[in-house]
Amino acid sequence: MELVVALGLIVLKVAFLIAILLLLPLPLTWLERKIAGHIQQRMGPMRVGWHGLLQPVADGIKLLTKEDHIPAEADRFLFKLAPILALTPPFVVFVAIPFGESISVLGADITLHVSNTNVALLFVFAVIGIEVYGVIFGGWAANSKYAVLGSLRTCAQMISYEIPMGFAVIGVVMLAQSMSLLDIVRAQTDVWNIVYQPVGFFVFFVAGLAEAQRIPFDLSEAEGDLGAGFHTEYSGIRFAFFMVSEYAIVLLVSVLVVILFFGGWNGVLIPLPPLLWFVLKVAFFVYVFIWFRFTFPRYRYDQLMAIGWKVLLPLSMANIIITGVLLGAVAAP
Amino acid sequence: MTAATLFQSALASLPEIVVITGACILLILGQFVRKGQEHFLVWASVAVVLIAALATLMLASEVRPVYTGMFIADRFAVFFKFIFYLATVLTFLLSRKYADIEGIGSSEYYVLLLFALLGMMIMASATDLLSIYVGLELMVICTYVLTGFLRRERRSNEAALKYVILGAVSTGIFLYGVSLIYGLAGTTQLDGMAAALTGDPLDSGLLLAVVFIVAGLVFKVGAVPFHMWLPDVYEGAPTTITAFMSVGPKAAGFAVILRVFLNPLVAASDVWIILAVIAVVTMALGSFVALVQDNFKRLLAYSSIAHAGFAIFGVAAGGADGIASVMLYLLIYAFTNLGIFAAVIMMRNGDFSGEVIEDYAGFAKSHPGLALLMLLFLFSLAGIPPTAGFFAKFYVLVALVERGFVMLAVIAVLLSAVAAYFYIRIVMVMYMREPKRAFAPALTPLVRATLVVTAAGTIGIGLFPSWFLKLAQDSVFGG
Amino acid sequence: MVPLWWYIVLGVVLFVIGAAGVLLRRNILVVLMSLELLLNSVNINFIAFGRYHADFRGQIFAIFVIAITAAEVAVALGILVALVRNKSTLKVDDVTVMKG
Amino acid sequence: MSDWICNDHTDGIDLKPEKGLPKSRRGGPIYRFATRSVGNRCSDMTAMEFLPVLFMIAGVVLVVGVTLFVSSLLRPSNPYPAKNMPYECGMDAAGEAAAGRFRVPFFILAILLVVFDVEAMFLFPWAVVLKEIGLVGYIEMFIFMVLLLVGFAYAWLKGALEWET
Amino acid sequence: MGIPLLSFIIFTPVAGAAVLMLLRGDDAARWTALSFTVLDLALCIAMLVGFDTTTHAMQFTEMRSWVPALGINYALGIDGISALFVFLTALLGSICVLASWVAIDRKVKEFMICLLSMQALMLGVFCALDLFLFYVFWEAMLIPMYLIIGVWGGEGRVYAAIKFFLYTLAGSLLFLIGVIVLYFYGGRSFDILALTEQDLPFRIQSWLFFAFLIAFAVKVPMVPVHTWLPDAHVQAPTAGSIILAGVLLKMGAYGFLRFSLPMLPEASMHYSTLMLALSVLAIVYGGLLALAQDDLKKLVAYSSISHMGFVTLGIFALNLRGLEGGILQMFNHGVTTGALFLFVGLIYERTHTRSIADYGGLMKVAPVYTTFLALFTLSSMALPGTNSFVGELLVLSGGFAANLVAGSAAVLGALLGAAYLLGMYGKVALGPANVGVQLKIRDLNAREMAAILPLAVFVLWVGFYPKPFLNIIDASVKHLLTQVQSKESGP
Repeated sequence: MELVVALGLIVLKVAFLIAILLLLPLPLTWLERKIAGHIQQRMGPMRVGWHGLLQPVADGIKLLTKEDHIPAEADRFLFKLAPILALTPPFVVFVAIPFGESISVLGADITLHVSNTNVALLFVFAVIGIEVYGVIFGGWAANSKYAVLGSLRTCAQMISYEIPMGFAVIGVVMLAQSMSLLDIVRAQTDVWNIVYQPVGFFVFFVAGLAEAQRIPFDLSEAEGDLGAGFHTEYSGIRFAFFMVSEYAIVLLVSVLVVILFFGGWNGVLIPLPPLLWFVLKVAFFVYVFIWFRFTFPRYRYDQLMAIGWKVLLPLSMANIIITGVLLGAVAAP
Repeated sequence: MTAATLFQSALASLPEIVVITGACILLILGQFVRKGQEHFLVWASVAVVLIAALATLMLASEVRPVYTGMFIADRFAVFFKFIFYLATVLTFLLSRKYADIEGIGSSEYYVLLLFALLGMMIMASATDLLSIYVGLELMVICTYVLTGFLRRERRSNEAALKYVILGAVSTGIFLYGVSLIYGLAGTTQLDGMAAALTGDPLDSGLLLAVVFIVAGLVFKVGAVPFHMWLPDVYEGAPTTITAFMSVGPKAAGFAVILRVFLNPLVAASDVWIILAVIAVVTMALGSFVALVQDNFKRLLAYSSIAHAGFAIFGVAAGGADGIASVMLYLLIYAFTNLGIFAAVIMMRNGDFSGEVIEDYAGFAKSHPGLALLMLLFLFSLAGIPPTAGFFAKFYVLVALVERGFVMLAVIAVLLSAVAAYFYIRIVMVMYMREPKRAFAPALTPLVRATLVVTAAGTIGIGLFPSWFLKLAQDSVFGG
Repeated sequence: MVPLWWYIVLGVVLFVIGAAGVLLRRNILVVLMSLELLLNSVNINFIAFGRYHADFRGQIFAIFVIAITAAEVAVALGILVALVRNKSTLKVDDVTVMKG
Repeated sequence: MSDWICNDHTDGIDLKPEKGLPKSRRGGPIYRFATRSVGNRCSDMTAMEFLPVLFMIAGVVLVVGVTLFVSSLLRPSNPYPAKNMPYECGMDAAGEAAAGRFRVPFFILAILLVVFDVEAMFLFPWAVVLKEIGLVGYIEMFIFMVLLLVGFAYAWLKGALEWET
Repeated sequence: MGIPLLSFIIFTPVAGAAVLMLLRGDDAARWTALSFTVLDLALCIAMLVGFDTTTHAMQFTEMRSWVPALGINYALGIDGISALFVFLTALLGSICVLASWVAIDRKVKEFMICLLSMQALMLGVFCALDLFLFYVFWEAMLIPMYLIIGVWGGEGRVYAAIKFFLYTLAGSLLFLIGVIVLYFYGGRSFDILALTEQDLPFRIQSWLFFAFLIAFAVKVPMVPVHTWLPDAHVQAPTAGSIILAGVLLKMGAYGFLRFSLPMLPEASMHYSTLMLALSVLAIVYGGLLALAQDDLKKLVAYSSISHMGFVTLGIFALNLRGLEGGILQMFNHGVTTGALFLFVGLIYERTHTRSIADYGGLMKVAPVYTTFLALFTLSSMALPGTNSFVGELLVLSGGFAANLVAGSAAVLGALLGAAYLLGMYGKVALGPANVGVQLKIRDLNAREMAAILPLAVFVLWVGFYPKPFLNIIDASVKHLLTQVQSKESGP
């Protein structure tokens, strides 16, 4: 009986997560366009619904009903597989992410995380790594020169920034002495990691931008010179999957930044409910993502690679060494 | 592990530290070396090895098990390390001119050799399957790259790819055996294994594990049934690397085989039967197939298979004399084989490859001195006194007969008589044919020095084997 | 809980598949993938045995195997690239140096 | 300390055999393993932790399937050769898209990734237990990082990180 | 221990070879080689003068530790048997240099180096008192001999050289195993004298006997394993043939004397009948083959097989007369057959043909040559008054004593010998002259005479007054015989 309840709870949580992640792009696209509009001194979408509020819904319907076009020379199986492969990892990652300790619903304590493994951080990186396959298959299968080039570049970019990203969190692990995200947040009850790990945060955030292929690192889909990168040939609902996946990654990076460096659901000064703190912080970073998009120019590709390898990587390694020294200094009597 | 033990460990592995530091420094410095200054790299590499040798000598006096039982600095390791130093230094000396001729301008060549040396040193000192594995891989990965170093040559690429794939398979097989041993014994330390595996010798799981480990290790020394890579790789690789591989990595493989099998496992299983069978088949195959080779490098490849077979006879014999015989065999083989390869390398000049045996027709007429040296090396390989090769074989036979394996000894000598044929065939070509064309061997002072050293070793150990024998006997582990 | 026996069988199956792939496939990339399978079967063994013995050596060994295999495969790919460039084609199937 | 290793080995760093080794518990032939199950003394990774992953994958696939199905009911399907050509600014596509598109820098990048990612793998467990292993552990990893940096510097000097466009 | 005379004897040729390496010019090489071989011969004569014929003990012994870990010593010493062969080797060494004076016209220096090192190694074999040392000398001989046949030989030289090498190597490697087994049974010692004192179980003795037999039989050569010899002899240059016939073949027989008999007495006794049978087979078979030859050198080569059959027959008769006859016959064969090869070589230098049919009536153009040829042919036939008569007589009487059938068969062999030798001589020296060949023929010159005369002297000396030679070996042979027979009443 207990088992059935536990399983049911898991199913519920998973369903809830899927729902959120699928629906979140709707407000996010609207927000993005609105914010873009206001930053650029215009109104953004205004036609569909009040202040264009229904614009994302209209977009969704359009994508749903658009012709599903597959190029003649394409590898049809991989072409169809790629969007699913791109969509799944960001969703799966959320299984391991805690949103808070627990809340009380109808008298029962329900933990705000689906699964708390002690290797959550490794899990996150492992699953996010699979994202590359969606990209590379998508570009390759279309058999279009722009798509291939775009996918190669995207792939190169993603794996390049994965390394500094991974190195950047090691400082956090050293502080928390755990790879469990829950433990990491708990370790920040008093002082947020950002205090000890500013460099780590910087590296992680920049790498996160690149991982999500957001401006200033959105070379892969640089409309100007590559069509639209690896998903040039996609249309309709399959294209939508890629878009959803991108937003999920934006969200994921924001969540990770909050958990790893900004104390998760630990609040300061204002005693808000932990979950709210968490949502607010995440919202802030999502906003930063959007804000950056319309503020920074795009980097050149060689600059992009140079930043990843020649700046972020050495920085993150130095960060590890320095953190070690600091830890030793603190631990020493 | 405390700071004190860490310091002890660092001290015991001083030679390794020297080599790795030197290699790293050269790796970076190499990027700043201008064209035409490569001789700096040669001398720097040689200096690194010499310093390491000095450090090794300093440590030779006592046995130090360090790194929580994964590493040991004992005389056995020292002996093998000196074989490796010898092979590496001579390879450096041979490489200078050869690299120019083949257009190998990069410093990585020397650095990779140093790293391969490091891998071999770790293998010689390793007392845990993990450290053995790490050393082994460090060595083979470097040799993979070195094999394919002639990037523009199809043959070199193919050889390297073949080597990599087969090598990785053999590593997999080895590791599978290791994992089974780990499952059975609960440890990967050789001593711990010996303690844990004192049960019945016919445990099917243990036997399986041993078979797998044997298979993996046997690959590295190029014995049947895992010899297929060897001729192609020897032929395709740059000749200097072939020379290096035929001596260094092979000796390192034997160091591991001796450590693994003569320490814990021989007591626990009838592994010598497997080894004896391998030895016989290996030697037979090497000897017979070499008979029909026309390419000198391929012939030497099969010859090295045959020699590996002979050395495995020594392993099969076991016991202190068996171990010492294998060690001495490898030392002598190092001198002789490097000598003959020096001759082959020297022949590579201009458009002349010197790889076909017929290329040597009438060599004795135009270069009697060099031909005499080659004659010396070839007869040493064939095991004819008074060269060192004879004493090497003799001592292995003594070890075999001592353990009562007279039949194996008879097989060994009969097969080595077969093997003698293809060595004297080369002598025949050199001495009894008319020259077809003029020779212009690339006889630089460095190559000369190599020839002198190897010839001195070949004839010196042959005439006065006593000191070296004593050295080998004293270096048997524990000693 | 999963019995150890299952892990061993899984390891054996992976090992056999890997070995078969190496020996039978002609495409070198597939061969390299089979190699990975082969080595991963070893990892499974190590970790399972480590669990069984309540000893972390198995995990350590597995990490080393992963790391070193990565280097090995990197080298293999590098050599493959050199070979492909000499042939100036990407069709790896043409590069049949392996006889099987 | 986190139990990424085993719970009953909190002194997980010490490699000395007398601590790490199970005493006198010889394994015996493999078939005897069958009677024992893995993880009976280590209680961390349970099915409950990874089951959700399966559920999540199933959920995503389900949603995708449903969406595709719905979409297929709604969308038109009107392909013709010109439409099915790859997008190429109006030019006719010639040959395999992948042909000749392979450049060595991508490959070098892949190798670098493999190397560094794998090194990160060593860093994670080390970071977890750093406080316990103290200075010696730190020094050891420092040496490891220095070696890594040498490799990195080499790659840099060699120009592997230069991306000419 | 005084002057290490034996070391001097062994290393004089080595020194000569070393000097040669530094020299340039063919004539210089010839003279240097000659002077060193003559010096060596002088040393050997000095050794014989100082030799004590009354004792069987080893004389002029030297002993240095070489590889102490394995009990290997550099031990030299000679008894009567080896003294005779040391002298024979040194004698033939000088003659070889003379014989190759003009016959070798290319790479003279190298040839002389090979010749000198060959001589040193052969001397070493006869002097060694340590099994390991013996083996080193024994096996190392392959290298210079291989080169001598292979580089300076006739058209089929390569094949002949390789065949020679492999036969000998295969045989001697089994011998090596035997040596190692003996080492362990003899309490980890390679000391030949100590090993002769060992009492080995019969089973081991038999195994070792056959291991040794293969090695020695190849060298002798005995019949089933003789096939390398005609090729090697025919293809080798004259000096090579002389060395092969004069010394190398003796080593097999010397091995029987030095190892098989004293160390494995029971096995030797037990298998003596087999050995006698093999010997007789060699005598008859070799004779028959010689009869069928039309090539001069081949004829002499097959006659060698036949003659060496007499030697082994004498040895395995295992009685005093047989042994002494066998040993004397070894010496005789060295002198006579060496001389015959020299004669073939001399005529070949002039005419470049060896076919018997090409010659005829040489008596008229080269009287001195034919006269000496007659002497050596008669010696080879064992006519009374020549050296072989004494030896063969002793062997036959020993053979009859040991085994009647073997003795009778050996007589038949001797008759065969008369047949082919006389036939050969008749065709070459007498009869109608062959004009084409005759034009090229000169008679012997002074150098050639210098090479032949010493041999002729020994033919007659032993033939008429064999006592000094028998004296030298007497004590040693008797001792050997006691060693063998002491075991007779054993198990």
